[in-house]
Amino acid sequence: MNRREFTAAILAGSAALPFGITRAVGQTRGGTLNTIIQPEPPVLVTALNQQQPTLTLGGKIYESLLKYGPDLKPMPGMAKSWEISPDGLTYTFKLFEGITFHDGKPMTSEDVVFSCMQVLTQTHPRARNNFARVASAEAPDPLTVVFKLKQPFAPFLGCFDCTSAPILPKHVYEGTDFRKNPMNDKAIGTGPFKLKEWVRGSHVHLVRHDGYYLKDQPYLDEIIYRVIPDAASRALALENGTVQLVQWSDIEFFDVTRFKKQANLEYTTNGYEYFAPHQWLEMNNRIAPMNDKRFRQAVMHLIDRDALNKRVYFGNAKIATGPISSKTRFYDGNVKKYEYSLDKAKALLDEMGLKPGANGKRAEIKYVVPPYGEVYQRAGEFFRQSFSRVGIDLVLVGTDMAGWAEKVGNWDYEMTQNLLYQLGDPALGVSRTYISTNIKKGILFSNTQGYSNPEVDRLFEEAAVALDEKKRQELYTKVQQILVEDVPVAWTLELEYPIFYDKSLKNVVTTAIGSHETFGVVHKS
Amino acid sequence: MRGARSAAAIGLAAITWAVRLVAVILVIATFNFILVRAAPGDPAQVMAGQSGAADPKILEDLRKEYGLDQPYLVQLGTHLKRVLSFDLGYSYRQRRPVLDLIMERLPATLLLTLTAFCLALLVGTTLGALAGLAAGSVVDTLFTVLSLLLYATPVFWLGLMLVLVFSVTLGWLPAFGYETINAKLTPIERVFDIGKHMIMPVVSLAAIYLAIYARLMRSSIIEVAHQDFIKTARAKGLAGPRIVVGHMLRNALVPVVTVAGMQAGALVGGAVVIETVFAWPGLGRLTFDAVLQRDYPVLLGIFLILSIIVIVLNLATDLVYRLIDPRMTTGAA
Amino acid sequence: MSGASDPAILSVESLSIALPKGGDRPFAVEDVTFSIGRNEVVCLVGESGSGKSMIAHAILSLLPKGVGISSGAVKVVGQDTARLDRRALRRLRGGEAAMIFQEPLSSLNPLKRVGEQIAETIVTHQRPVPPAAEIDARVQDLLGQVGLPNPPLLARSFPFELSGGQRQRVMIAMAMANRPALLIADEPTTALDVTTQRQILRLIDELRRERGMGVLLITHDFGVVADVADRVVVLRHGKVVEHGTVEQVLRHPREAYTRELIDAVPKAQVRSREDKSGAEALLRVEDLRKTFVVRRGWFRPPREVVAADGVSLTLHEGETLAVVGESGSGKSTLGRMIMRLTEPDSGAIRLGGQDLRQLRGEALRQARRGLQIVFQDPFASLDPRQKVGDAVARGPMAYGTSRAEAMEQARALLARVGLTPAAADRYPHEFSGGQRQRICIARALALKPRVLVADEAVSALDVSVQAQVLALLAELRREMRLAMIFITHDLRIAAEIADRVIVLQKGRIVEEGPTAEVFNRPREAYTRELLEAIPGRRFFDQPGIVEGVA
Amino acid sequence: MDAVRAFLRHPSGMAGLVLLLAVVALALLAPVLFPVSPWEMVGAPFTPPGEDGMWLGGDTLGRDVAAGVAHGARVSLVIGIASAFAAMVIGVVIGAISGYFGGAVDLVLMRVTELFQTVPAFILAILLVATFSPTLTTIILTLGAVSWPPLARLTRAEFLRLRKREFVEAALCQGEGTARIVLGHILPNAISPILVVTSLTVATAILLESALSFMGLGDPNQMSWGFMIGAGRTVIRNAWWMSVFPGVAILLTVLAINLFGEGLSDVLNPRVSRRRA
Repeated sequence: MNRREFTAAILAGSAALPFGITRAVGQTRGGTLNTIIQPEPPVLVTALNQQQPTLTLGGKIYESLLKYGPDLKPMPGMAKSWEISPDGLTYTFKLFEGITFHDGKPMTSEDVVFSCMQVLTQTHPRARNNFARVASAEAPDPLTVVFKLKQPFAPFLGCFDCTSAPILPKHVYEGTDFRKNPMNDKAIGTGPFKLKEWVRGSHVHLVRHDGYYLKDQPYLDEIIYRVIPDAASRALALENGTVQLVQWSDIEFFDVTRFKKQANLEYTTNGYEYFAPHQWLEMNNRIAPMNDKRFRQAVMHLIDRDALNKRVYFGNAKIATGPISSKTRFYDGNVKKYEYSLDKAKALLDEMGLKPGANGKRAEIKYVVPPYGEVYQRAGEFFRQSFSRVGIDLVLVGTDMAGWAEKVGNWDYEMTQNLLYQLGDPALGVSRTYISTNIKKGILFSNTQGYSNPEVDRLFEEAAVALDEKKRQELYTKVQQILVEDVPVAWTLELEYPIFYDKSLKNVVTTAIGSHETFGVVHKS
Repeated sequence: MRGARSAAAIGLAAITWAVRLVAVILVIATFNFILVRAAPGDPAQVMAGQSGAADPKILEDLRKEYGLDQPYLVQLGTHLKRVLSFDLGYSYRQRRPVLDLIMERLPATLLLTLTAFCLALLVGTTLGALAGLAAGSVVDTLFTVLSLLLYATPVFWLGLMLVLVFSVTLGWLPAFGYETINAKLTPIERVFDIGKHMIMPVVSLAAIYLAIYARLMRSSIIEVAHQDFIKTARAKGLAGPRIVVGHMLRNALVPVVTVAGMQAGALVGGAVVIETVFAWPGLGRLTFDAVLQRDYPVLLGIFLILSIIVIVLNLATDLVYRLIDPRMTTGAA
Repeated sequence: MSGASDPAILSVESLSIALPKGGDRPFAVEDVTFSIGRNEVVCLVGESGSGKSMIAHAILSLLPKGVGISSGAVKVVGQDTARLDRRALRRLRGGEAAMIFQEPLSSLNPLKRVGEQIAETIVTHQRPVPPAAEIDARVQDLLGQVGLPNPPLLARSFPFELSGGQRQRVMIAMAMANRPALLIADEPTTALDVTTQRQILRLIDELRRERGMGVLLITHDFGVVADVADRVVVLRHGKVVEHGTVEQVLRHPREAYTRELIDAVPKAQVRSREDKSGAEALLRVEDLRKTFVVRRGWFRPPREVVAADGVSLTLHEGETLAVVGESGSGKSTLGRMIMRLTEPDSGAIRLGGQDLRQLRGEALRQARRGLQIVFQDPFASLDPRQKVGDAVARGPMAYGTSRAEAMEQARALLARVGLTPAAADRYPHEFSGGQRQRICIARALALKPRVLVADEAVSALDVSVQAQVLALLAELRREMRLAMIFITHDLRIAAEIADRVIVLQKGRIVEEGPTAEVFNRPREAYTRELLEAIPGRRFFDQPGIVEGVA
Repeated sequence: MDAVRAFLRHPSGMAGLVLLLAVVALALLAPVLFPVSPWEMVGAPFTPPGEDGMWLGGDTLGRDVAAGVAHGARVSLVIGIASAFAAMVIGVVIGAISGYFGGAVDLVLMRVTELFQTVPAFILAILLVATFSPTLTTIILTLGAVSWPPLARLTRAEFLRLRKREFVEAALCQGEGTARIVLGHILPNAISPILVVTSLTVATAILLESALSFMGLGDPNQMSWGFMIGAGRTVIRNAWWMSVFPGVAILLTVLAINLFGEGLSDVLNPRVSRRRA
């Protein structure tokens, strides 16, 4: 999982809204949308940085070939149609006509090939893995892109949302140092909105891209993203209408209940299906006692995940049953259950010989608190209390992002909290945490806890290349059962972030990536 | 002719300071560099972290790109060379030259700190003087208690309390930010708008220094009141007010000015907290983020700039000091 | 010139000033009566704590908080200052009655040009306020009258840019600004060198003559009294001991106390001394040089002060050598260099064959035994946190004497210098200045030194005490065959005690010789000047005085 | 002894002392008054003051604010005193060396001191703590490291002043060694202003610590006042009590120490008490 997911990882709540874009009558053009960006992103070029805020903003500026519905099925993006060869090796995309970059130059299949095969493979770790599977990419004509894969890769069609495969202008980046290209400040994409000004520490001002290829879109004239580092201030801003839209962790979860009651606000937890944030207590499997399966199972028993959800996440989450989120595909809830039971936990600990010492303590374990805000701090405090009930001392270690990254990346930790996005397909978002081929020292968000099981490796690999959905489901069910038995990490919750927006706004959440979407269709009634 | 002499003296002092400045800059640059590099945490790691699951290739590229693979001495050398040419390096996290980053934040911080500084100095000394003159009176005790309280109040907490009262409860003042964004105001309106946003941050930042200066001025006034030349003035038949204005104030200000100069650094430090509380788009906030992000170039840059600001403020107070006290300019005493 | 007939300019009528509760005594001043007529100089004499300053301050009702006139009255040109309202009082202050103080530096506002400070006085009192030009003229005129060079420049200077004497002149100019009828001078010359003192006293006297002012001069120095006063009021513990003309009081004192005081005044009369220059040389100082360099900022040329410019001297067995000179003459530096407290730039200090200047560390420590010093300020020279006994015993102990033994000696010594042995267990703050100086002497002698350096050792003491300490030193010196270097600004004391005298000026020896010669047949003009300046010399030189008190 | 008596007669000083003793008592009795760990989630989150047995209310996790304030007193005092002590040790050593030997040593040491004074203390503290990960020890050392310069300067000044005093020179002439002179004569006479400033450093240290933990740079295992305010800050609109009470606690403690320190300084040495700030 990665930084953007992490900073994002906070709250949610659930309620199903009808999807699909309202072709509302009397649809009005124009208007300003005030919203929040938090924390302030380092850049707006989504190809270079994939933190949540970067994506929220960049999503308006950079588009990709496809979009994904709430059911995670592909929908037209800049590609109006696509087809896959029966052998699952050739993908052909047809682009819309008249797509232009913000600098007025036309966007062609050349730009797509350049972006995917040259830029992203260097700057975008996730895309890097995806396009590594591509044998060749061609642009036979300006409106056609053809990808040929080395071997079948089931979720390939799931790699073209604007966060995974943003398209950049070839004429700007070709032959330059992508990371240092001065044009990064200009952030030139093809999205419905373009950058007008960015006052660091204050706000980012986007205005409509008049040359946008879809008729009438975007409906809004401008979007203003305010930087408000202080949560209380953010809440205030939403309350008094200074902003009309908040997403991800903008609003602390304990405020959610309060805002649900606010009459002028619409509330939803949809629009996160693609990410399906999945959280767990990570245990370094290399070190005793965490190297003992029974200990890890005991951990599953001793954490009152329901209380965790209520106290720390104020009910804005769902209890996770295993590695795959119930909000995404191939989930199977029919796995071993670990209910909250201190006795069972103690029993397991005793059984493995981790008996209470003279002072009644069984062990002392260092817990690195992820430096991503108070919720992580409180969660840590919650875990510490939970462990203390069975005589295990959890010592919280505070650190900054750098420290955390290094400790976890280099396996130099005992326990920490971690959170992953599922990215619409286990092959993209789940397997990376468990397959032994992804145990890579110094690299975050890989199989850092060091779990290794050949059977699991095999099942994940087969499932990735298998084309038949039913076949994949079987394989994934199997994997889930094995993992839940082994407990490589102690899964805690599936977070459900809220989106609050003013009732006057329409079509805010229309796809599986919610507030990261282009907002071309968003309008005021 | 004394005028000329003191002018020359001040000129010399200025040169002295210029030389100092450069020296200090170099030392501080080195000092900061060592300090920051002592930190655990590989910047490449973090950056990689930023851009999703890092892999060895990207890490390597980054290390090369930012010379992190060079030996420290080489890095230090390049750092110092850059500093002198006022190139503060390039922030890989923000992907922009550090100088730009700092410069766009600097005005906000300067506005905040300088306003707070002046406010504290003016109000502080005035209150202090009044209290000192009325030493022992009710007014005096009142001021003393007030300043004691302010002196003991955590800056950030004061800020929060102000927000609680004036934004949350009364809704009079904006709780955060620097100005109303995109409000399309006339220049004058804008000034007032910013002013409105400034009130709480400035007050909470100024409070503690106000207290310090008030207490200092008070004791200083009392001290001066006991000096012989005040007795002379009375023996001359001067009236009370004349004595205060003509003989006491200037003499009493000397120690206050000195301390004020020394406080400059602390003031800038306080800004970090305040800017966090009030989402003030200044250096303070940038500093904090930079520390959490281990954004070495930015950190080094900020430290340097802040130190320079402090030195300059010291210089300023030193000059003021010279203006107040002729003994300084002629190097006597 | 006695102005008894004309109406008194100042009349103090059975004045009592009450001290705040809990003081060492209920009254600072008790039932004091005297008056000053036109063109008359009255001196208030008394030792510290006699309440003389209190009276001066009472006159302009400048008494400190909590201290007030409890009975009696002070009348200036007929008006009772205690009864005056604020405005009238202000008109009086600096108007009819002006005052100058002991420390001219601290008495002037350091941040204001002296011209402004004088002008201020004029502006406050002259109605209608004269035009600026006229004021400037007056100011410069005044500066001229008090004998300051280049008035225009001076008016623009700041106090710190002037010398002590000049500052006092400025104070006087300020006081004269509104042609006062009464001038109150509170120890106006105590902080100044003899020569300057002389000039200032002259100036005051001249001004008095010109303007027929009444002058109240407060002093502790009978010499000064003898020189300038018409009448004297002798105070003790706030009470008038004796009151009369200079003739009466100084020549034929009625009261024992007065007599003691007058007695105690060193008379600058050289009694015949045996010449010890035959004795073997004990300490040899050869061509000592020292220049103090004051760095002023990075670019300003450093200021250089020459403290010793090739000073050579020899001290013989049992001899007392007086080093006299005015402030800044480098006499103290000389003493400190001999003690190795200040590093000379060049030269040699030979004690018993070895050159102290070459010694370092332990060797130096050992050498120090033979050389001890007594400082000027008895309050600063004892560690407030160290018992007197320890202070004395430390020395011997540092050189290996057992504590018991050292304390034994300490007690004996304390007794010898005139303190009770019990003093050993008390702390310095429990002793008076005189006693402390005795302790310091005991401490110095504890190591049985061969040379004792006395740096202004009695200058800080009242005359009576001064005399006693001097006597003590004289005795000890004979007893212990001490050779002594006696550093002092007061030639009278030198005359009293020294066998030989060295006169220093700006780090140079201007004259050297047996005391008698130097005093009776001075070769150098400067020496003559100094001798001239000795207050009351002429008066006391007249024969008969000694019998007078005997 | 007279000093003690004088202090007893010093009203504000006594007020400070009493208040301070109260805080100390609270710190000592914390485990008795609130046996349950202040981290234990004893009630419902956001419990307002007075409800279900928490008279200062509960925090975001339903922990007793009162317990937090009580236990926080320990942390604040420990950190304050320990770091002030550290600062004193560093400051006195550097100041003493600088002041007694003077010359080049003095020059170098004072430049270093100036350097430390030029870099804003709080930002330096943030950097140090963030660098060496916040634990009780690192925080104490850090605060010590940023608070020593004033003490060094003061000590230096005192040493310069006393070194030239006649009684010290007399001791020298009496053949006493450097060590004896420094420890036996100079230090004892310099100590009282140093103690005064140290006592005031305790106050500043407490403020600095609270600011650090407020910004999330405190020791996560210590329930400290700054941490509580920081945690309560975001919810200040819904739950004022979480940030108000700890804040008051800091205010009172710092106030107490300042009053005490100033009383001390008035009694021990008016000279310094006038210069301080």
